[in-house]
Amino acid sequence: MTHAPFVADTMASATLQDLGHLAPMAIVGLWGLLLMATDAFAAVGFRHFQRRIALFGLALAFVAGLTIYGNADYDGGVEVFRGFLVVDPFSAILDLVLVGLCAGTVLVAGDYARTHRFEYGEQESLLCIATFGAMMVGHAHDLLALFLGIETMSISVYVLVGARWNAKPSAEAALKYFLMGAFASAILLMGIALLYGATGATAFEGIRGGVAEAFTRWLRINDLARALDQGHTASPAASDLVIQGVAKAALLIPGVLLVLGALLFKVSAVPMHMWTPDAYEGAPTPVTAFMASVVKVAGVAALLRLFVATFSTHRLVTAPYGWTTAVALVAFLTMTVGNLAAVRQSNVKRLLAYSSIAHVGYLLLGVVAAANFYGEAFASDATLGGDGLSWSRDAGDTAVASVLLYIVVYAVASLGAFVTVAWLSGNKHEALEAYQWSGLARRHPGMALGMTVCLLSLMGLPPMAGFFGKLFLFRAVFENSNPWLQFLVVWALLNAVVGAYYYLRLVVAMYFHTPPKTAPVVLPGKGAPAVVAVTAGLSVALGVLMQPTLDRADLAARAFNYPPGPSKARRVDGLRAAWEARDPTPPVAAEEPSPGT
Amino acid sequence: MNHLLSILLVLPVLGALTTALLPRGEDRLAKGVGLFFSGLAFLVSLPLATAFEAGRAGMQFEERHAWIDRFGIGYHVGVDGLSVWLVLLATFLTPLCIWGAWRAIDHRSREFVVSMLLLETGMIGALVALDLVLFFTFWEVMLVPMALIIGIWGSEQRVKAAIKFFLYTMVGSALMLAAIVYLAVVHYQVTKGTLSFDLADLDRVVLPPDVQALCFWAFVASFAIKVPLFPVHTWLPDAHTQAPTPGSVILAGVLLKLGTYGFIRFAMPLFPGAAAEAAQLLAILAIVGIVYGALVAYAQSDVKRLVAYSSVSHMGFVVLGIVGMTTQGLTGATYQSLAHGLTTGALFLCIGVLYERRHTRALDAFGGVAKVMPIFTAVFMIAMLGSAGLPGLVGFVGEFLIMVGTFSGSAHVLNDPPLLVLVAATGVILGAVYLLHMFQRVMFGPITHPENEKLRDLSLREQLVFAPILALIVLMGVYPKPFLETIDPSAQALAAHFTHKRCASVALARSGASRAALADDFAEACTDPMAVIRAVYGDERAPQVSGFGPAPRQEGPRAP
Amino acid sequence: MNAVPTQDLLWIILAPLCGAIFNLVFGRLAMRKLPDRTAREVVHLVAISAVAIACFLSFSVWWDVMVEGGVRRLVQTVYPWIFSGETMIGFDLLLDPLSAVMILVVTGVGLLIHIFSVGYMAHDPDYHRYFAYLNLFMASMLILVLGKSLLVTFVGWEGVGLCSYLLIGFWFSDEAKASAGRKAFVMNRIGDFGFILGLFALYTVVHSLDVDAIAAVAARGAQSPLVTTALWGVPVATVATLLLFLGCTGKSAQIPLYTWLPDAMAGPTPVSALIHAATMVTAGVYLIVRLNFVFALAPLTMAIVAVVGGVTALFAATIGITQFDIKKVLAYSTVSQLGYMFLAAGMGAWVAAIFHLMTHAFFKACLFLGSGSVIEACHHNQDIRTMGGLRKKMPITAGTFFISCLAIAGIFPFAGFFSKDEILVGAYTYASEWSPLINYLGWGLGTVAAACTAFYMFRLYYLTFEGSFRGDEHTWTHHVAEYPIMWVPLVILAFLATVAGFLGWPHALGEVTGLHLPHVLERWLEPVTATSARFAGPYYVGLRDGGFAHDGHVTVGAEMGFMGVSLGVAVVFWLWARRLYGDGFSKEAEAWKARLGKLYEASLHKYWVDELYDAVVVRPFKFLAKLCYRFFDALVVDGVGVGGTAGLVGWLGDVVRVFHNGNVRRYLLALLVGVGLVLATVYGNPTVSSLEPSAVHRVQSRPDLGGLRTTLGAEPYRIEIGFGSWKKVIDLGPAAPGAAGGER
Amino acid sequence: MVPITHFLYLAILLFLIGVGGVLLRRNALFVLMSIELMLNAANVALVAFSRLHGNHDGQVFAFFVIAVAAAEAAVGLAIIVAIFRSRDDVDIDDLGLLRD
Repeated sequence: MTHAPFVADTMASATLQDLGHLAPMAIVGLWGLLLMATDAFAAVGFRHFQRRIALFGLALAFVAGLTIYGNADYDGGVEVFRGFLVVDPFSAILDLVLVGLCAGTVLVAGDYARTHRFEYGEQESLLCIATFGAMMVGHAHDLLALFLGIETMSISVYVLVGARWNAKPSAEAALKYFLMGAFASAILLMGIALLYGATGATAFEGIRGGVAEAFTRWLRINDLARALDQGHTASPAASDLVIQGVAKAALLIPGVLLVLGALLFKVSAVPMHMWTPDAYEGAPTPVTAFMASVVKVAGVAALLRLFVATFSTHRLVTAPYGWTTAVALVAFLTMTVGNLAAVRQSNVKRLLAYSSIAHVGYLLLGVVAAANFYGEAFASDATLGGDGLSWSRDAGDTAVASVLLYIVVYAVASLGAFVTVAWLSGNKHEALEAYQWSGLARRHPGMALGMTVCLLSLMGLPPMAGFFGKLFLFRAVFENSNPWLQFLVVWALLNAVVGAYYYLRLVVAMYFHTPPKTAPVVLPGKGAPAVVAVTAGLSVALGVLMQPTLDRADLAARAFNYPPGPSKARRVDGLRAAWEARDPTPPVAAEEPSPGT
Repeated sequence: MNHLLSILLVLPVLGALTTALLPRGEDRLAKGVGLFFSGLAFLVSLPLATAFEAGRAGMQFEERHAWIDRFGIGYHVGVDGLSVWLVLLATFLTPLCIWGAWRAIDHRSREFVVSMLLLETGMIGALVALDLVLFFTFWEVMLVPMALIIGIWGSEQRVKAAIKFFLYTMVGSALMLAAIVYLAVVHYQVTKGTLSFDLADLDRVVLPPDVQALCFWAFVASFAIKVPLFPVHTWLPDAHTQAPTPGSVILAGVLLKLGTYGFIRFAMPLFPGAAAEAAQLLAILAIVGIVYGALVAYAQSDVKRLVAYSSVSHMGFVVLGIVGMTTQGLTGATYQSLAHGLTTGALFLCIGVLYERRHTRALDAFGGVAKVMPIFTAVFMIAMLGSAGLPGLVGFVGEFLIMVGTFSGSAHVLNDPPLLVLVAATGVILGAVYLLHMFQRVMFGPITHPENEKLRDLSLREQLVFAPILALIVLMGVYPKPFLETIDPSAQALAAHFTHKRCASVALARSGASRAALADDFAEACTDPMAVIRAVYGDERAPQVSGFGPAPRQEGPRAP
Repeated sequence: MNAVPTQDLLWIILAPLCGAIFNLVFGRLAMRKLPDRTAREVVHLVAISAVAIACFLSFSVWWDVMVEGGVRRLVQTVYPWIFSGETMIGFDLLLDPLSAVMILVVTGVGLLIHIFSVGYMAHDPDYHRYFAYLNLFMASMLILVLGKSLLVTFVGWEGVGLCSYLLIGFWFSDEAKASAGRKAFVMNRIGDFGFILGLFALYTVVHSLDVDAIAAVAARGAQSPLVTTALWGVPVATVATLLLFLGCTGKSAQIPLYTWLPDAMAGPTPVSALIHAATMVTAGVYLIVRLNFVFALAPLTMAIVAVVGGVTALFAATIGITQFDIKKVLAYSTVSQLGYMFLAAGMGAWVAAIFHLMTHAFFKACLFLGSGSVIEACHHNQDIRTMGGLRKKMPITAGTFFISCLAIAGIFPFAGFFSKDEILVGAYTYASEWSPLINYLGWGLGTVAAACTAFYMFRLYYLTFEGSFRGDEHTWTHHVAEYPIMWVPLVILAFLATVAGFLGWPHALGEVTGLHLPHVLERWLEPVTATSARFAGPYYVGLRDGGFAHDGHVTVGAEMGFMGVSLGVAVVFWLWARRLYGDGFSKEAEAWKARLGKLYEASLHKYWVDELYDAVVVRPFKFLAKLCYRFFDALVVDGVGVGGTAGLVGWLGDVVRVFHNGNVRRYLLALLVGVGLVLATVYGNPTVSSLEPSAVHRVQSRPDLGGLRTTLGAEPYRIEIGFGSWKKVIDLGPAAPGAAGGER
Repeated sequence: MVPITHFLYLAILLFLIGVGGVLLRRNALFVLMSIELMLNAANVALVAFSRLHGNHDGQVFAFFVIAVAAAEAAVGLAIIVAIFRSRDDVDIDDLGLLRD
């Protein structure tokens, strides 16, 4: 497969130019290495400089991200390194979010490590590298990029989880996480191999083409069989044909499903979620926060990039060959099991871990909806001669935007929550049992308030951002007029009530109960409070002032999925124009019955 | 003055922020600030009463801004006759509660005031919101402060009660949220791509019968729990009993009303077809609630619990008035809401007075109090009689309108309304039974407990807190004119709108279409809505006495 | 109507109301701040002058406007009270002959009783409260009477109920008294329940509760929608009147709701006189006469009213015979007399009912006040067994009491004679759906009751005033006495009880004596009863043709016959009572007691009705309440329903947690299972792996979670076979346009 | 020449052996090795497909995979060592500290 046309001629200039496009990611990666070096040369006493350096770099990356974020040139998406990565509003948003989340973690990690006596200089660098990997996933435009991003991230996180050498659970959690992660990535890799086998490409665009072809062939085989029944003389090469045709789809589908399984593991969906509570509990709490935010975002980004954007041809999202059935099923299991398991949890970290699982369940519904819409759009393109602005595509974009929004809002809130947990672990024994939180509101009203806001956002209570995230997500799913999905939405909302119960238990502990004799000691330093303040603030602000965020997410989504071929650029321009004109009514091409139904 | 409502929404929040910034432990100061801001809010809200154009059905003080117009969510507020008085009730009761709690709330006053003020914003917002997402937002905003008030300053079982209250309500609102989103999506599809959550827009949508029923019940789930309608009432006694006095007052005074208000504003007009079908069942539930609540109230040995169950009974009347969908019924329901807010609020304040002095709510702990607290006796008695619906006091007007409307006008949705009213009216007897029972146990008879010998009578502060409420209880019973003439037009308009839209929904159902449609499409089909409905239901279900439209006045012209 | 500023009507009500408010607000202040004597002065001066004003206004309006001015109807529109949609309830007042009679009686008697109270309550600490309530009652009663809309009447109706509650339980520290008040209120509420429903029933037809509007509708007689419209298969008129009558039984203490009235004697005696004898309890009669045109349209109700009235009259009278509490006797006699009024009303003898209402107001008030002063004199002792011979020390009281006894017993020429006689005659001669049966019944009951009345009244009189004092010496010497403030009203009332009868001079007596006095009351009330008088057929009200009618009057012979009978009966039983109790309890009395045995017991224990109600109504109610709360609410709804759900969720939570047992290999397995699940969603689908022909079409028909239409139909059927450079293309099936398209 | 299917069979065989090892072995080291086996199975498939499609993406991919596998192994061994330090075996069934 040849790569997309718009790359410069000479390698070198291309590289520099591309690095420019990738500035945020590049900076973060670079800083990862830099920190490694500084740590090697810095004396032990100067460890705390590591954090400042890291924060400086992240700030730099953030600014760079902002320039790209605001830059309209990227609205159509710019492919860099010969289509290996892409820079578009979607990745721009993710860059900012990931850098922000990473910074949030960095602010706390140092204090935590110092308090618990396992301070080590590589921490910041590892965090940066993991974030770099996550960002790469966000930019991924090629299976290889995706794989490398995921692995870079995962491997660094394995280390981070196990870094607390003076505590047994840490190592255990690391091993569990590592074994399962490695197992999953092996499965992922096998899936990738099959995909490559089916489509002969690793670049998404190429895969997409191959997918379509594979399916046309698949169908033709069935037709051939029918033809044979109808008494046509079978051609001598029929058997080869069978091999060739079947093989393509027969490789493609298991490939898709294996990759799906692996990614579902990464976002810790039931039943691949088992590692989550253990890893979250055993890991140093800031790392838990990192996992619950950055890693989750990366996983969802991968799902969106690969599945919603690429594997969303009509046949791949509809039964019997579609993967959406699986995701919907898993979503159901995930939200249910996640919530139920959290109900009886007294350990705050485990509780939040299960709650994070539950949230993934809601989120997967959005993924299904988006994919369905894109599949429909794809079909209407194919049948009605591809109008990029079809109703379904617009709906799909909205769905993607909603998913994006939801994961961001969730990541912010859960970062705040976990950081609060970390902050409460000022001495040997972390305050991980709910009862230890009793009367927090009296001792530290500010933090209690912040935590409460984050919890309410997770609970999905207006006017917190979490509510609007749910609202838009479920709106998108409802729009996808499918009774099963609509039932799942109602189910999800009822689940949210169960969720409310266990979040409420923390609020109750903080506000209703009187403080115990031995109050939890809190971390020194202003890092954690700052993070909680910011996350809480965002959890409110993102909700009440949703519109601008939404515009960006929308734009991201609109540049996100594309019909193959040159129509893309035209479409994006058209979309931008339409969006500037704020015309909410898309044409209703999808309303017309298509031939064949 | 068209920003009035917004100001009204912002003021308490400002107050909350100010209070939150106060230094810790400044109890009196915090309450003072809270009292100041809530009182200010009340003053600001007064123009609602004075500048409100009586005799106009539409929304007034309307205000509309884009908020999240990517999804057609707007900031759209306004009041009409059905909501304006409830808003005033909220702004009226809040300062009284804060003032009344001057001694009752002795710790963490700062948090208390913040909660109260946020709660006030939530209540007002839910009453004035005309955009469903906005409404839902405020609806949920009320939840947390109320739960805090119950859970922090309540009595023994407070935590359980708070959680119960919270979750109970959330279950309902979860379903309602689903219905709201669904409705918006359908609107989006029916209008070929107009995104909107605005009530006026969504109101144009007519859903096919089955879906309509689902959505209606989803809304009902939320509102019925809030009302509370039998059999989802069990959170109320706990919440009421455990909450501190101001909490109970606000809960009974305003929060419950939001349930019935939701019925009036959203559930009934949005899904008239389903509402008409469900009316019978709802009416029966309401009546069961009336009788059952009264019976259970009589069985209580805890004064507060008793009054709590009396709320179940009273709110049953309100629901009965609503589901009958007659002008009188709606007017009466709204009025009865106000009445219940005042009388039950007053009763809870009275119980608070006793609780402050004796720290018990057990009926047996009292007796003969009237001897030592004459002023209090008078206050308590007026509140009690108002609650019992004595003519000439506020409680009677609403009950009468509800029952007369249902009895004579609601045949178009109910079977044999007279029988329903007959059963409901037994509530009038039972009300007297349990209220007098309570009153006698507490007030009359010899003083059996020596502690009661020394009870202080109402202090000046308490008298000043009670005075306005009692004044209203009497005034609104004797001279309801100013209230009725603002409520009535809106009620009439709503009833008429209900019939028209119900006709549209009937027409849609008859056309056999499985997709939703716009009400406007049936405009010509529904020139005579009642005829269409009759054609479907047959004459015996059709109204013998239409509660709609301009009706002849038998007793001369109404005074201007 | 313009002859007088119509505010007067309103002021008739407002005056006592203001008095009440004054005493409620400032009375307590006065009692605390001022010296006791002055305080009481202030209080009762305000109260009495308030009533006096009302009384004066009533008389002036009545005289100037109605008698002099010849205006028969006065309407005052005060303000629209309750309105919504088509409903419009104006707070309007109506003064017509009927209400005129009522307000005169009410304010007149009320004034006297106020004055009496000054003496009776002289030493009560809650003086101000007492007078406040009394004024409040006057106001309510006047609202009841003057209300033009029935709903306004209802306001008064409940208002008087409230005041009665407050005054019965006036000495609330005594549990029993408080309970008596509660009982009265609740029983009245049961009645009011009927009342309000009756109003609704009327409303459905009339769309208004205004008396005139109802009259206008009813005037159409047999064609009136009141009759033609059915509610629950019965004409609305019947339903409505039955329900209203339920209200009347509550307010006017008729069977089955009469038991509260005897208990109501717990209140101060003047209250009993005013509320439970003269005014409030007669409201039921007033209501029926007020709505006579509706009742006339419901023959069934009429019959029921008559029978209930008659039965009550006798029933209560028989109880009265054996009571020893002076007030209880009077209470039962009140119930019995009210029974008479209902008997009359039920027979359609409206005038007779009102006539007896009026006369009864006089003599019964007199009796009660008399008993009041006796009780006061006897140191708040009410048991006639410990009285006797009081006449020597309280002659005026005794005299007035005696006169009233004559009146109530129906001895010529005292007021009671005329009114009661008119009732009995009416009972016999007036038409009814079930004539003559019902006439015999009514007349019989009435006559027997008259006998009993004479007996127990004189028994009471003789046991109290004649013979020798049976109480302790100390009381006799120090307490027994009478004071002007108390006997002045007695005298006035006694006088009225003597002469009031001449307002209803029967036609026949005119024939006999040649003294042709007009039947004033009948003429006066003519406009009120005119409507129903015009009804015919089954709704006809008036003399039936039993051969005793002669140009609209009962023939002299018949009339005289009835008079003779009733008078004779009365006199006989008077004398018998005198013989039995003329000087304390005689041997013969004891003998009779023994002879009657069980019957006596029954009467003494009021036929155990209270116990019956307690067993049949009260206990079951309490049990039901407990059941609802303890079992249904706490256990079923909250326990199973709510708690069950929560428990289920928790249990499922535990179940789920079982899987997270920390074993990595299990986790790995789970991961693999997950992947397997994902694969299964596709490969579990039978259509997938198989290549058999119609697979594609199954695919289409299968419900898919994607929920999107499939585009199979648009696919071209083309097979490409190619190895290296060699390529062969086979086209199968219809080549769709743009065959290159498909899913590209 | 060898048809593609043969390579596929081999890859799948290796993969399944790896899966079996992961599920059945209790020694962390063996589990790690099994995972490596699975990765290499994928590599085989990648390279084979690369040859089938006649482009080099697959082979490039394979190189990266080898590198990643190495990194993974390094980290994995480190973690296992850490475990070994805390308790003197690396039997993954003994990891019972973290559980519900």
